[in-house]
Amino acid sequence: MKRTLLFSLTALLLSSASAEIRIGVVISATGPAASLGIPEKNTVALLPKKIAGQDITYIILDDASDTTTAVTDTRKLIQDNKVDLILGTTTTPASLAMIDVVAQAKVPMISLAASEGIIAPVDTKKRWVFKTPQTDAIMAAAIVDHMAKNGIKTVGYIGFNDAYGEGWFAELQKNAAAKGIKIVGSERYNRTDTSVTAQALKVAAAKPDAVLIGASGVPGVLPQKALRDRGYAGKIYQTHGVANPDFLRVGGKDVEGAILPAGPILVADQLPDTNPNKKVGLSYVNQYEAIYGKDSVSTFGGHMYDAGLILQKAIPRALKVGKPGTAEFREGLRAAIEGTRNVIGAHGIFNLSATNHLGLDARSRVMVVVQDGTWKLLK
Amino acid sequence: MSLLSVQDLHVNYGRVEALHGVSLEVGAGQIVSVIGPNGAGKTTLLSALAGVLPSRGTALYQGEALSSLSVEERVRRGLVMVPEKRELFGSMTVADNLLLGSYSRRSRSQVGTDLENIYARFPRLLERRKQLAGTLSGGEQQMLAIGRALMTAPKLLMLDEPSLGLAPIIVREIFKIVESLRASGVTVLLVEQNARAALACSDHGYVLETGDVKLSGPAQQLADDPAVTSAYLGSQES
Amino acid sequence: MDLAQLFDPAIFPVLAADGLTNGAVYALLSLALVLVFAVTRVIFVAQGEFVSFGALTLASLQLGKVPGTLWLVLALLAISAVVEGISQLRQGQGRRAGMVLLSALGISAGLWALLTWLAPLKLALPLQVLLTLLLVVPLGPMTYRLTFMPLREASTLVLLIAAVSLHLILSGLGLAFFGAEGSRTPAFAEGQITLGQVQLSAQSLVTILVSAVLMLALYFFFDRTLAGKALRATAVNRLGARLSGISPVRAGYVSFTLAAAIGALSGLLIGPSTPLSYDSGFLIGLKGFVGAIVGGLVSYPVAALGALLVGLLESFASFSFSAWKEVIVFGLILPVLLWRSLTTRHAEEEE
Amino acid sequence: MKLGSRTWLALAFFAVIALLPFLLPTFYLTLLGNVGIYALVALGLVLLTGVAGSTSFGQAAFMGVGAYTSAVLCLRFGLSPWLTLFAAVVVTGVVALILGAITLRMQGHFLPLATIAWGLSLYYTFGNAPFTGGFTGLTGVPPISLFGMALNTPSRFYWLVWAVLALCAWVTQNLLQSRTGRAMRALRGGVTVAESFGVNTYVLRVQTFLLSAVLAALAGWLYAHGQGFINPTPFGLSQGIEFLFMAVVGGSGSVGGAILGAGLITLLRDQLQNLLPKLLGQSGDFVTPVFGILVILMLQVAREGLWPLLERILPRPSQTLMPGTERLPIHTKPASGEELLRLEGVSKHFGGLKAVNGVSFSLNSGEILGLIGPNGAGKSTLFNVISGVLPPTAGHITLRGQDISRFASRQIARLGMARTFQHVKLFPEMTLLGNAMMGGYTRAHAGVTRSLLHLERSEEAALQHAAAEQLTRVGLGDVFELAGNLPLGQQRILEIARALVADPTLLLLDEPAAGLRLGEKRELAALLRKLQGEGVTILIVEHDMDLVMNVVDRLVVMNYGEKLAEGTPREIQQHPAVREAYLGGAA
Repeated sequence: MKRTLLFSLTALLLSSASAEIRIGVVISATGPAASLGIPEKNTVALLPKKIAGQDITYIILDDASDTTTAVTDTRKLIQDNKVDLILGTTTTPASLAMIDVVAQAKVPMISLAASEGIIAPVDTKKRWVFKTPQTDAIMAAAIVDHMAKNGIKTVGYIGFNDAYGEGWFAELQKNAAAKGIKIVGSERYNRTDTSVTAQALKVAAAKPDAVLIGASGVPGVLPQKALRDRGYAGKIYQTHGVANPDFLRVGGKDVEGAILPAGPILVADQLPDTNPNKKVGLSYVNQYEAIYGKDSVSTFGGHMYDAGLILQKAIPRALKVGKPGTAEFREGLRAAIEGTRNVIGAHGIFNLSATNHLGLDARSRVMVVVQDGTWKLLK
Repeated sequence: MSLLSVQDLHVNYGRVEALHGVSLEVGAGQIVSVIGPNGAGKTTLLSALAGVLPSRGTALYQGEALSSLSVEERVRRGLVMVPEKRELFGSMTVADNLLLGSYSRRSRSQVGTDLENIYARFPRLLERRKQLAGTLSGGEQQMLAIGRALMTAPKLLMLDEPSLGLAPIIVREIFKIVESLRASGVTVLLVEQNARAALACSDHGYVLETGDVKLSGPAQQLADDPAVTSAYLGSQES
Repeated sequence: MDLAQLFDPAIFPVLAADGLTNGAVYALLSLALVLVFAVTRVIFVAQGEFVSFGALTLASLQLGKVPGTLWLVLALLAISAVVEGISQLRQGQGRRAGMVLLSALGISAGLWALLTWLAPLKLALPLQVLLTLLLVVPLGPMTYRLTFMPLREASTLVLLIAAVSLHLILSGLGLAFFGAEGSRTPAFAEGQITLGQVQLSAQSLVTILVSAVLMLALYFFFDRTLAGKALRATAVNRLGARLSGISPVRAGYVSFTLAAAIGALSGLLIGPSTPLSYDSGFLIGLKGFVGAIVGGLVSYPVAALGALLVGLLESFASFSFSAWKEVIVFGLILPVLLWRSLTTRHAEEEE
Repeated sequence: MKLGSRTWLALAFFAVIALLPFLLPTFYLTLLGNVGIYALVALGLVLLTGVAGSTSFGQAAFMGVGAYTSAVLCLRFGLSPWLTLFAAVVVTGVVALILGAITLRMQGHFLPLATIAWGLSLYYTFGNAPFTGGFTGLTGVPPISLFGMALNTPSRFYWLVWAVLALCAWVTQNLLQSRTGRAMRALRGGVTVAESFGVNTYVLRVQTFLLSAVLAALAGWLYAHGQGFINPTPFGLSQGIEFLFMAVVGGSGSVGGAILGAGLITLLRDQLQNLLPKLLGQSGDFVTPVFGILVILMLQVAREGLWPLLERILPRPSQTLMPGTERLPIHTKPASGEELLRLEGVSKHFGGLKAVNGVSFSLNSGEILGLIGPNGAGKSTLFNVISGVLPPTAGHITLRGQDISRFASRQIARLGMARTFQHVKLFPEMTLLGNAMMGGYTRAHAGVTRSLLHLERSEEAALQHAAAEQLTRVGLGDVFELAGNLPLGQQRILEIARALVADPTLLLLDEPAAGLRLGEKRELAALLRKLQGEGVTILIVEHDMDLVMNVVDRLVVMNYGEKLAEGTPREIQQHPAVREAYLGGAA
């Protein structure tokens, strides 16, 4: 114990002397958002270890899906570990809470959370904040488009009673109103609930043409099963939050026919070879599964991977402005990330600007249907 | 040989010593009573012997040191206390209370007969066997407490103030029972405030005052000792 | 509006059936909670973890994997054996200490061999259920030995904090063993059954029936067997029980074993109808608690009824005010407490 | 005023704290800022749990109510955080008052469970209420400014937090060392005593609860304006659990324990986060389980928390009486011979058991009346009925002409009756002085507010003086000794001293001589006669006949719940029925 401490102390002293870039990672490896956070954390192992001759050190801290811990972790990484960039965190509220900290310290941050509110509108604080996952807005637009094309006039909503479910409902409201689709029911449930029969019953009683389930991971199975058990025959939409192998494993027959938007990575092997994301997506999937086993990949790790790809391009440019660990370097890194053009990621093509800190467009999502226990690309 | 032999027993409540080195002997088949006014440490003595309170000093039971044994292990070896407050299972039936007395017995074959014997000894318990123990009158509760203790197949039964709060007619009954226990081979260590009655049925007696044994001797001799009376009614008596 | 819809003949029975199914499981848990509290004074908030462990251990076996539970059992067994061995040595029982260590070693080796042999074979469901119980049930007595037995004279608050710590430990390990995502276990019965107006899944019926049978079994155990009566007696009067030769430590072991068994079985009952994850158990357990509190933490039947009520209320609240469901369900406690505070005289709490 | 060594240590501690920003890396200021906020909540739990004996998992929820109230008002109406602080405290107070009023009558273990329930309920309320920003949260909460300076850098915020904490720790410490604080300590396992000396324990419990909620609200206010962002997760059940951990691990009995616990738990989690990946690898996150194991181990080693261990090496608290010339007011005693207490057909039945049945007698001012009878005769029950601990089933009791049959014991105490207990009921962790001062509760008036600010010092000094005087009078010299260290006999004497501090018109003594040695009994007899000479009327239950026969004027003998005889000691000694009852007639 003492030895380890001594060892880590010397390691700390030594490492701070050598030339390297330190990147802090804040992730929800435990707590309610763990199912999203764990693949993100796992993906850190696939990020570049060396860029432009500089060693990259990643320091990973778990925020336990808690806002206070996320903020404290961020301060720790910035003030104690002197990192030049923050990657994370998984959830929207915690990412929002971190903005003040990174802006004050003038350290760029790439969030892995969904909400558009994290990066928009770009102001003096959000200047420092970027993100890689598609926003709920992009995804919701895709779903509502699909609904409109399929003649759906009314929609019901069953979502998590948390920030995820709340964010999706807000986007659904916005997009549905634009397309003239009426929301006829909105119900909430908890990730750990044992039954959503009542909510399903309520929504089904309103007889909507389609139902959107605003949930992430395996708990997304529950409302769909309950709706089908109640004899609901309309279309069922899920969000990209469920796009992991566990959802299919646990859902089985019950989730057949679910339609959802997702990053192209989910169906990378089904993409036409002309799709630029196919190669990157497959490469990520292969690398990930080489380490963590077959059928272990989820789309969420891809956001972390994409952040790595952006850095690969941005860091060399930032190094021209200043040395790692300096304010110049961080400002340079910020500017370089903002100047990202045509970086092909697993989830889409990133073209950032001073007013758009995400830089993904409609090509960053595809519509997918669950068919025969697997994800099937809808053309 | 003594069934129970106690030497220099000390008991503390926190930093306060309540027994200052008590010694006593209980021979097999005897009835021995410990008498003394309130607060003398009688209950403390029994509780320590039953293992409910920690104590210092030596206590040998059937030649075995008691100190390392838990309350339950003492009960299993036949050293059983009927506490002053009876400690019945109030929300359970009389029959269940009695049955639970037999919990630690290895051999179940005798249990049925013993139960019948106890019902024979206390017909009132038989009448009320389906009643909850908490609804019994004081005397009945005392009978039940003794009955439950007898169901453990005790060798040495320690009774703490069995006559406490009971009407005279019932007190008389209780003491009759105590005497009859000796006949059935159970040794009795009796703690009583009712000195005259206790000494009348005992072989030997000890007078405890403020944590010390003040007097001891054959029961009859103690009963005639004016010092015993004065312990209760004050020395002014003339 | 909504409230009128609640009593629609197409809706009410469905909600009632759903509420009863969940309520049956809450009732089982509330019985275990009352039992553990009455016997050991531990407010056992970690009870819900056994629910998760039960379902997820079975799910691992379904996938042909050796469940992480095995490692926990082995670790706890090793620590328990060492702790017990030391306490035997201190009492000068060298031979017994050796026996304890040896038998623990034997059991560990046996368990390990059994699991690594049987797990990949994907046995029939009943056998896997047995294996699951074999792994999860021992967690009860072992956590009692290591956590609560050394604290048995401590205040209720200290015991409660220890129970909360145990909840943190078990749910943290659950995440490490089973991952963040939940799993569903196979149903004991497939298909739908139509009872008059109501379509009920066969699994719901199994849940209700098994819960009822278990409750009857518990009733029989407490009412007819000496061991069950001894548990009740310990709860009613600890000193009285000791003076009758009933060891409170043993009663503690028995009640924690029962709690683990009831928890694991509850997990197996809910597992098929809903995916359970490592952290699902806590809230399920808490709802059992609400029931137990309605029963004043002393009365078994009232606790079970209270838990059924929680299930029903949850179902109806989910229908009418789904976002506020938890507020309503947990808010239920407050009027119950108010009623209790008005009907019971405040008793002095002697420490 | 002369300061004690403890006070100097505390001042030194906070001085070091104030200087830390010049010494420590910034991150530690961040961490210590969190520690300060958590310590505020833990401080509330010290009052509630450690001192008053009620447990709450809901403190995080109260913190949330404070945080949300302040943040929402700031964002909606652009108010200054200093204004919204007031609102945060009031709103939290109202919520706590409602919840407390409902649940605080309950037995010990119900409160923690109820707090779990409302902890969860408030969490979902924050997430679903229309004005709270939902689960996503509220951004842009303004920082607190002082003289136009925004306190939003780590070091400035740190100073603010610790300044608030120091202030709160000071007032809490003040409160604990006051009349109210002593009464609060009595809430934990000494409710009967407290009520017997005039404390309205229910009201005091609610007040304590309110105070702890207000401390949490204050922490919430700091949190909201320090983070600039709030959402429901920091105010959920798991954080509520964490706060209780802090209080229990630190040692919930003292102010120091709250700060120690908050510091220890926060730093422990931080260090585990650094250390565990090095020991166990990155594959899993074991901070929480390891943390849980450490807490359980700690509980098994030190049940009372770590502060008591630390306290052993600290200098003992100051042991001087406060100077002061003020004296407590003295009750007027009725003229000698006037009828003081009268019982008419008083009965007390428990179910079928007639513990006391139709007892009547009266007691005149200046008299010593003995109440005797064999064990189980109902004397103590009658005592409890007279002093209002138990309500009589039937009959009337009048004190100085006033019917007190239905009075609670605290009301009777205010009429000038004081008592001792058959089973000594002292506060073993308190000094003799503290125990004795408890007796003077009704003679002083300072409430919570004055106590918090130490504005009651002259009254406190007068109380101390009165207590010290009575302790000397009964022959207990070392007033700073802990009551638990006294032998049983002396503890009984201490109970008498405590009752005397109440300046009673009528003194009820329940077996004061039990466990006393011969010399002590003689002194007791002398004391009783002396008190009689000073106009105190005494009702005494006693088994020691030497003592009884020597000091009493008259005797009432009870047997089987009924009055058996009444008369002078000599008459009673010759009374055949009495002899029969005492020595037993079974033979």
